[in-house]
Amino acid sequence: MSESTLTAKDFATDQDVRWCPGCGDYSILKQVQSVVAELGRKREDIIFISGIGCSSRFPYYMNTYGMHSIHGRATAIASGLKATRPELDVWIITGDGDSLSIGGNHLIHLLRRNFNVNILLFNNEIYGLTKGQYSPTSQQGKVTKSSPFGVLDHAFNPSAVALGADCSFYARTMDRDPRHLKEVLKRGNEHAGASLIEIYQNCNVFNDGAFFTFTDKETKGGSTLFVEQGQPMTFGENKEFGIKLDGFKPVVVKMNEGHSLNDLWIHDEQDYMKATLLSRMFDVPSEGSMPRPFGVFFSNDRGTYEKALEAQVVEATEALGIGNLDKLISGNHTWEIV
Amino acid sequence: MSESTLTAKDFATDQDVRWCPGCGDYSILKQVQSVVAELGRKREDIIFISGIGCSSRFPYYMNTYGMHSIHGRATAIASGLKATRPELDVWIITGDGDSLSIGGNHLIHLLRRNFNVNILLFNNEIYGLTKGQYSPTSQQGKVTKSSPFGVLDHAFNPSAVALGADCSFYARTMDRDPRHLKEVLKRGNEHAGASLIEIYQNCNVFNDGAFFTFTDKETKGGSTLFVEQGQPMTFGENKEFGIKLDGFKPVVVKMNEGHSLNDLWIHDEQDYMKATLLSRMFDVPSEGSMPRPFGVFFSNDRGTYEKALEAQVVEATEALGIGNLDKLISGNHTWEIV
Amino acid sequence: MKTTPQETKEITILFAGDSGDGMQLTGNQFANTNAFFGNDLATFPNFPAEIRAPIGTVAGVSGFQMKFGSTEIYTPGDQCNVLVAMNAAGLKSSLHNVEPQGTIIINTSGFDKKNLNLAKYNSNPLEDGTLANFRVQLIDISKLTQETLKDSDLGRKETERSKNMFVLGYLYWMFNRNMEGTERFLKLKFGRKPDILDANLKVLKAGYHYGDTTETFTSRYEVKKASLPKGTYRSIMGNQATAIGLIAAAQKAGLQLFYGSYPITPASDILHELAKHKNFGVKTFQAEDEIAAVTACIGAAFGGALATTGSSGPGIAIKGEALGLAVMLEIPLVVVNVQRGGPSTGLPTKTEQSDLMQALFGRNGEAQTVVVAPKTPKDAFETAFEACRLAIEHMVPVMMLSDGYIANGSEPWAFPNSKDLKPIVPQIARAKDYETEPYLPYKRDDNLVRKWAVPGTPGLEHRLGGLEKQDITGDVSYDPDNHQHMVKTRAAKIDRIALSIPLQTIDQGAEKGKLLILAWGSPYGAIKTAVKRLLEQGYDVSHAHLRYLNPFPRNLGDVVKNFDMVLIPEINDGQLDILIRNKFLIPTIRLCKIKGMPFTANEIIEKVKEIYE
Amino acid sequence: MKTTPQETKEITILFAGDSGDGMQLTGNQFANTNAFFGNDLATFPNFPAEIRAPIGTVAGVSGFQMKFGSTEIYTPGDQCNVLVAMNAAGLKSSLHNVEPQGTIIINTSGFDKKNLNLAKYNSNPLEDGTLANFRVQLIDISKLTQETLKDSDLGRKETERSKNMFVLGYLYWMFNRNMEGTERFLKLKFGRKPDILDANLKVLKAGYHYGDTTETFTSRYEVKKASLPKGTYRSIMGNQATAIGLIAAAQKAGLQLFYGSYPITPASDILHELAKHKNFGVKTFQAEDEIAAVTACIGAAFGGALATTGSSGPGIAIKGEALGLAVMLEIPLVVVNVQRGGPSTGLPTKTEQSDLMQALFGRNGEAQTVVVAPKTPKDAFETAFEACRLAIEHMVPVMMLSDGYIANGSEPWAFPNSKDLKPIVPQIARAKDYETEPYLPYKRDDNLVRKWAVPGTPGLEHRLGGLEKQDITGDVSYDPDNHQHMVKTRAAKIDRIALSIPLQTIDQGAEKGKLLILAWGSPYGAIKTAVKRLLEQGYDVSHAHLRYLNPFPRNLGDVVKNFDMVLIPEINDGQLDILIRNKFLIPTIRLCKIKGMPFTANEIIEKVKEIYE
Ligand SMILES: Cc1ncc(C[n+]2csc(CCOP(=O)(O)OP(=O)(O)O)c2C)c(N)n1
Ligand SMILES: Cc1ncc(C[n+]2csc(CCOP(=O)(O)OP(=O)(O)O)c2C)c(N)n1
Ligand code: SF4
Ligand code: SF4
Ligand SMILES: [Mg+2]
Ligand SMILES: [Mg+2]
Repeated sequence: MSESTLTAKDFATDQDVRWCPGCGDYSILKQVQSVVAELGRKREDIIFISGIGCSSRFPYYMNTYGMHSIHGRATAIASGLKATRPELDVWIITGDGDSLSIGGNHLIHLLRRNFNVNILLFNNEIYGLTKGQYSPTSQQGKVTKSSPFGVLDHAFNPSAVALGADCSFYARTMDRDPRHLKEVLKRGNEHAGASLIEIYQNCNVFNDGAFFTFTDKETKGGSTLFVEQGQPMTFGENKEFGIKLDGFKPVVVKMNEGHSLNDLWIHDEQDYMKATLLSRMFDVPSEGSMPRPFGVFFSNDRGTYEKALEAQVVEATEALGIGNLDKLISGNHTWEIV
Repeated sequence: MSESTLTAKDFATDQDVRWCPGCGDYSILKQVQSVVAELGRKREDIIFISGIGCSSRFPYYMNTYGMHSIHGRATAIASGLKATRPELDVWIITGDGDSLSIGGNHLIHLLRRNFNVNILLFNNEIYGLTKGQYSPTSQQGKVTKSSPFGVLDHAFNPSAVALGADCSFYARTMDRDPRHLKEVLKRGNEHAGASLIEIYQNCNVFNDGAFFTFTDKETKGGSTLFVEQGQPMTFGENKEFGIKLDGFKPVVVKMNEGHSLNDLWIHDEQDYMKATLLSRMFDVPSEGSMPRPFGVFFSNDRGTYEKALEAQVVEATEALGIGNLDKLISGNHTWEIV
Repeated sequence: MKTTPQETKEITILFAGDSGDGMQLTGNQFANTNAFFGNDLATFPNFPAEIRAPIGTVAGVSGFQMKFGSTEIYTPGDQCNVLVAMNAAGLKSSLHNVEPQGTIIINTSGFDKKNLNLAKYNSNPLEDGTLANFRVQLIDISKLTQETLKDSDLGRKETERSKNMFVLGYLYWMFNRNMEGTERFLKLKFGRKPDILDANLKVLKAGYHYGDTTETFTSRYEVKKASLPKGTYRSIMGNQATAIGLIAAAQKAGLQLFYGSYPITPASDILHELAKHKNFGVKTFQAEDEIAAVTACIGAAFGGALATTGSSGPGIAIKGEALGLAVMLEIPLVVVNVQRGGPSTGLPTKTEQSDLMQALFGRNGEAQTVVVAPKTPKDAFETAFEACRLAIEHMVPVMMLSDGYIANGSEPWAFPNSKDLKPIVPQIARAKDYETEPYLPYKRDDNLVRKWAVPGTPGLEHRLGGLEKQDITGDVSYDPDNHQHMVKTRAAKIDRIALSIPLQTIDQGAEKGKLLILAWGSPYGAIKTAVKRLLEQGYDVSHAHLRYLNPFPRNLGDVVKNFDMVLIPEINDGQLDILIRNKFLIPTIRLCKIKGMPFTANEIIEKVKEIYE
Repeated sequence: MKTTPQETKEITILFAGDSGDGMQLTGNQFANTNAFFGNDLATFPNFPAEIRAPIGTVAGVSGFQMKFGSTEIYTPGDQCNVLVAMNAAGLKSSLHNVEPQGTIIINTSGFDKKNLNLAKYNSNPLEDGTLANFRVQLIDISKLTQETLKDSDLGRKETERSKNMFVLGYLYWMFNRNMEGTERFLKLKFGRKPDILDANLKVLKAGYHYGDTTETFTSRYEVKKASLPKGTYRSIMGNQATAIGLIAAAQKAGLQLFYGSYPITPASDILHELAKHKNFGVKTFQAEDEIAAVTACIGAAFGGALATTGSSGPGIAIKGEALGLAVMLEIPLVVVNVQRGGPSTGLPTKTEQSDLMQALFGRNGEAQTVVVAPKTPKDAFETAFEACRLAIEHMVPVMMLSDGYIANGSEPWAFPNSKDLKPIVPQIARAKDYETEPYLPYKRDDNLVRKWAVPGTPGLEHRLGGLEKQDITGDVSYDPDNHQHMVKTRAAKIDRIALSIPLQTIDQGAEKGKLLILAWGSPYGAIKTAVKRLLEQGYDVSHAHLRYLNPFPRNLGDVVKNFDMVLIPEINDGQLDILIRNKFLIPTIRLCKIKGMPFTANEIIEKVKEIYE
């Protein structure tokens, strides 16, 4: 089968998709299938690796190589795979519990090492598979099965965690905006390095509506900010608001009150500090709060681990010659018994 | 023994101190013994918990309660202790490997939860105890036992990791500046919340001189920046340099070239973005590079986990009444067999 | 009433429907009502692995089996007398389990073309003779429900949701039970949604009246009260009993209860239950992973709390290193493993007993812990309590091996009065006892137990750690002889527990004889039932059931040697078997079932008969 | 030469000094020179737990023991014939180990007041008669070294550092050995520091000449060449042999070698060694922890590499869950456990065999792996190679149990030619084999081995995972019967390996008889030596040594049943013992030493004699 003829359908498997009806995972699956079809990679060169969670069943539904592994370890598994098979296209599927609770350490280490993989973090602010306990991204105060009196933990801000770990690419998108989702997936895939893509995903069984403010028609305009490289920051149903920078502080302005696009904060994906500022626009939505940014916050080329490793192998081989097994076994110092 | 009479000596134990002669750990031990003596806490209310590593032998040398636990888990152990015994004064001793390699996840989770503990991170950019492998803070390219051709991993920036995990207090200091070390330890202890104190520590056996640029008399002035709340950023042997902010970019200026103190960046520990900027002043020291900042980068009061937990217990008790064991055992629905 | 109830001693009933059909709730209500009426019973919920498995498929079937009766009941039954099938998939997945001539109640609207397809039926089993050997009752439950509610304002989806109440009402009629309990339950549950409450009550009654007024069928049952021991009873599930047992132990010991855990099926409900009881001073801590959970416990235990953690196989696997630390520190720690099908993620919603060897050996070095196991849901209370007692009084980590079957099963429980629970005496070192002599952390009493000096106690400051310790002083020691001494001492400390725990008794059958069935954990009920029947049939068979797996009761050798043969049934590949063969050098007969399902009494009976052939 | 060398068959010599005294280097040089000369030998380094333990104390002593001889040598010896004590602590820690009338070479400057205090000597052992029963040679090595270098520009600290060369030179004289090897070594080591090189060479020679010219003593030894089998030899340490074995296996299998590891004593040297050989395409990955190390291996194995990981007990403990995944995935994976004293952090620099049960059972569920163990440093090469072969050809995880004693010990090795190594044939699925039939991931061959389809192979796309899989298709399956089938199949796959591995042989002694010593791992040398002597003394004793611990060789039952008694010596509390008793239902005799130290031959001999009494 020539790669150019592949369509989204070619990436579907014969397995029944077993998410709850209405789960946000369906939309993400659809977009991923459609994106990989457009990438022009051969099906056999694509691998999906996941941990455990509802989202982590994903690989079963992708007709590529795949592994549904153990909780929290997909990132580490992918690191080993990528170190040995740098030419493969490796996608990691993980949930907010899988990647930020039990798997937090492997995630930040993968990010700093900068393996060239795509990490899709399905953030539904809940543990779906285990039926509704709070996750590290659940809001403080939230009542869940394991927090009948409300969550005490201060939630992680995934974008801030990623930037703190020197990630080279971070973007945020959502299950309910397929166009944006697809666009961001493509951008992530293009990036040569670890791409962390946080996807707001609705768990309609255990945390229904966690992101409705950002996804519902009525509220979306005023509460979301879609950032684009080189573009001024505007939002609102009719782009009637803009964001200016007052020193280090972003300020919302009304565009019809004499503010021009030129005054606004222009998005620059290469700017770590500004990406940090975006990551900090993380209020719980309320009257007068900052909008929540979506899109590519940060993108920075800084060399991947697997390339450096390959280069070291080449270097070592040049310096020492191709390894000779008999020489290795005999060592430098032998003697004869005759 | 009344607490007011305690001196540093009262905190020494009868155990032989078993670090290599010349190790930076000695100086830290000395300052810690002296600081705890000044805190006015009772000896029995102080606990030192460590993981595994050279630095982690620390508790044996503190005449308080203590635990030398397993690799990477001191933070989690302290969390359980603090959750149940909020009134105790808990100190965590950890190395760069212990806290950022195997223990990375527990560290960031402790930081976000904000238990009121003091974390002393002995950063020597090496694995001391296991005799000289690279650590997550070792510089790229460094030749160590496990990287004969140079380290491939991009190093963690501990301050950035901490800020990304929403730590509420971060400070950097060094073994060779006892006065500053002591000052910072005190500040960390005063902070009600998780205080992460990164201490540059010389491992004179496996990584001698890693921080000499910052600690040696000759180079220290020009390569270090000691930040102080409300003070302008100046450095140099005679404070002949200052740092201005050009937008988001710090710029070094010479004070005698017409720049006044008023133009300089004034340090504000409460400002997360500026703390991030400090954390990013992380060049490998070279001609014309930014100085490395020391002191308290960030300090923010945001309520501790253990207090919230206590409050929840009180609330629950008020709402439900003090738990009655027989009622619990019988449940709400019983019947008689007669 | 057109039919004469047929008196029956025991009924096994299975509710099978879609995950969304409310089978668990229906089953639980029916169980509670029967329990309240005075039957003995046992239940067995059987979930699909998915949160919401695909509607209408066999994979999506949620089952709830129970047995109740006027006799003592030990298992949720083998073959069913009554099956309630809400849809085609429910029938398909359960039919093989129904006794010949058994009653099958069918919701006909769950057998339309779509449902038949989803269940992969080629022809309609209601029509093709599949059910010829059963007493079938076809009821269009969905339609009857809709009609009952035709005046209501609720939407179709909501009315449809109450159809399980129709079934329940109908069963109450069929078994002549009172609906009050369920009515009370509904009022509590839907108190704030009067229209939904109203609908449910109406449908419940409609179901009852449907039985009363239609003339289409004839089988009605009468299951009399069981002659259970006198007392006050409640219904209890295994995980709930475990949670309450932990709280009870903390209260009796006068300690703060700390439960550090990371959610995992089928252990999470312990966390959920404990989290509700903050008013007992219980502190639950949902950690970032299982390693953090158990090490947080080590911190809490060092601080003087009753520290407990719970998980299932995969989570227990990564706790191993920390358990070794707890062994070294000699601190109290209780670890509950609610076992599930393994290896790896395995069968997360299915039951298994395959972590016994992991409990004993899943750590580096010679690192023994105490291991105990409950045998039934209610026994989980006593076992959890006992686990805490041993941990606290002997300063050791204790592993409790529950399993999915116990965790989710329920039974009536003649619960104890708190004052009758054993006292628990923590080995706390007080400052006043050390005014003249120093506190030596590893100084031991006759049971080889060291004293627990808790931070905050002046003068008792000390340092513990994972490096080998010198006995008595607790200092780090690399001394070769001390190491051997300490390995032996830690083992001996556990062995001495055998001196104080009860002797092993025979549950049923003679003390000596031909065949002993020796087992542990959840197979209890099936074996109990089987042995009862076998004894009635004149077989020479006895049953001993182990609560203590390490150390073994000190008379266990005598017990097994009183029999010519020992049969060991386990829901694993023979793990207790290894221990018994190693310890007593006797040949054993294995009966291993590794299907994610509990034993049935028949499987045990067959095996025994086969042995006697 | 004023003294006549005394001919001796075997010499055991122990170097004991401060961690900074260079004892390991001295010992290794002496060993290499003797090996090169033609002796057989075995070495045993014994480090302190600290990086630099406090100078001058017993805790800070670094020891290096070796035995060399003109006979075959299997252990580094029990009692020492010669002790080199560089300071008082060195003497104190080792004196009990010296044979009566043994030679003790003493650096007198290490016995000043400060040193005596640090070593906790109340009076000076050189003067108080402590050494009356030994042949003592007092040399002020420090002073002689300083004098040798009095014209050098080096500072006192640096000259002091070369004093170990004085000892070495002196020993070369004493044993009449050629210094060339060491001279060559020094040139390589200090090539870039000519003044230090010069100093070392000078001091080395000074030591030699000191022996030659002084007249103060009389004992000089002649140890002739051993009549070792013909061949080319090298000296090899266990960890090095392991590393080379892994590389050799990868080369023979035509696979990329991936080693994912997290440093831990005493396993780290495998990582260090492998990291040097990137020119073999070896990729080493220092992971953030052991879980990442082993799961990275799982990724690499899925990708088609020979994935290997190494650690020690505590690190292995947290790999358990991931090993369960590897069992489920049925992929090749080699895990080396270089065991050390446990439990918990235990005795990190000391040896132990206490992780056997963890290797077999340290995971949730029924999750068998293959377990093999080397018996000596050089045997680690063959065992590592065999571990890889089994993993690759049988698609299973394999655990190799080395230990600290093997890891750091060394011996001469008549190394093989690479072409004589067994071939290794990976079970790779090729696209062309699946043009007409689909690739079914869990379809098996006669050995029950599935095929390995590697990403990048068109048409063979498939998904694996930790949930129970349906046999043949590899789809997720909750089917009860399939689960039992799969548990049994995974176990049977391992059992079938017994069909192709060698039968168990008797190492020494008769095939039938009274007493069999059955053992595994590093006690080999001590048992070998002991049995040799016992046979010479006419005892009826045989020795069988297991490389394969799971599965056992298929004739093991016959082997053990040929003896009236079975003695199992282990550096643990009796773990192989459990397996043997369980498997064969025979009583056994345990000999457990849990002191962080290897067995001595005498300990074995004494136990056998005791049995025969
Ligand atoms: C070692 C281990 N611990 C716990 C679990 C149980 N578990 C499975 S998935 C999960 C969390 C799922 O949450 P998330 O990662 O957010 O995924 P979601 O289901 O929400 O997509 C947990 C706790 C497990 N499988 N393994
Ligand atoms: C589970 C486990 N893995 C590995 C080790 C080995 N180990 C002990 S300390 C250490 C790293 C020490 O480095 P660091 O934390 O930086 O402390 P330092 O010695 O430099 O003070 C390692 C890898 C261990 N003890 N336990
Ligand atoms: S539980 Fe939530 S996340 Fe999981 S499948 Fe259902 S809706 Fe989706
Ligand atoms: S190895 Fe380094 S860190 Fe460890 S004690 Fe020695 S000098 Fe200090
Ligand atoms: Mg989630
Ligand atoms: Mg370090």
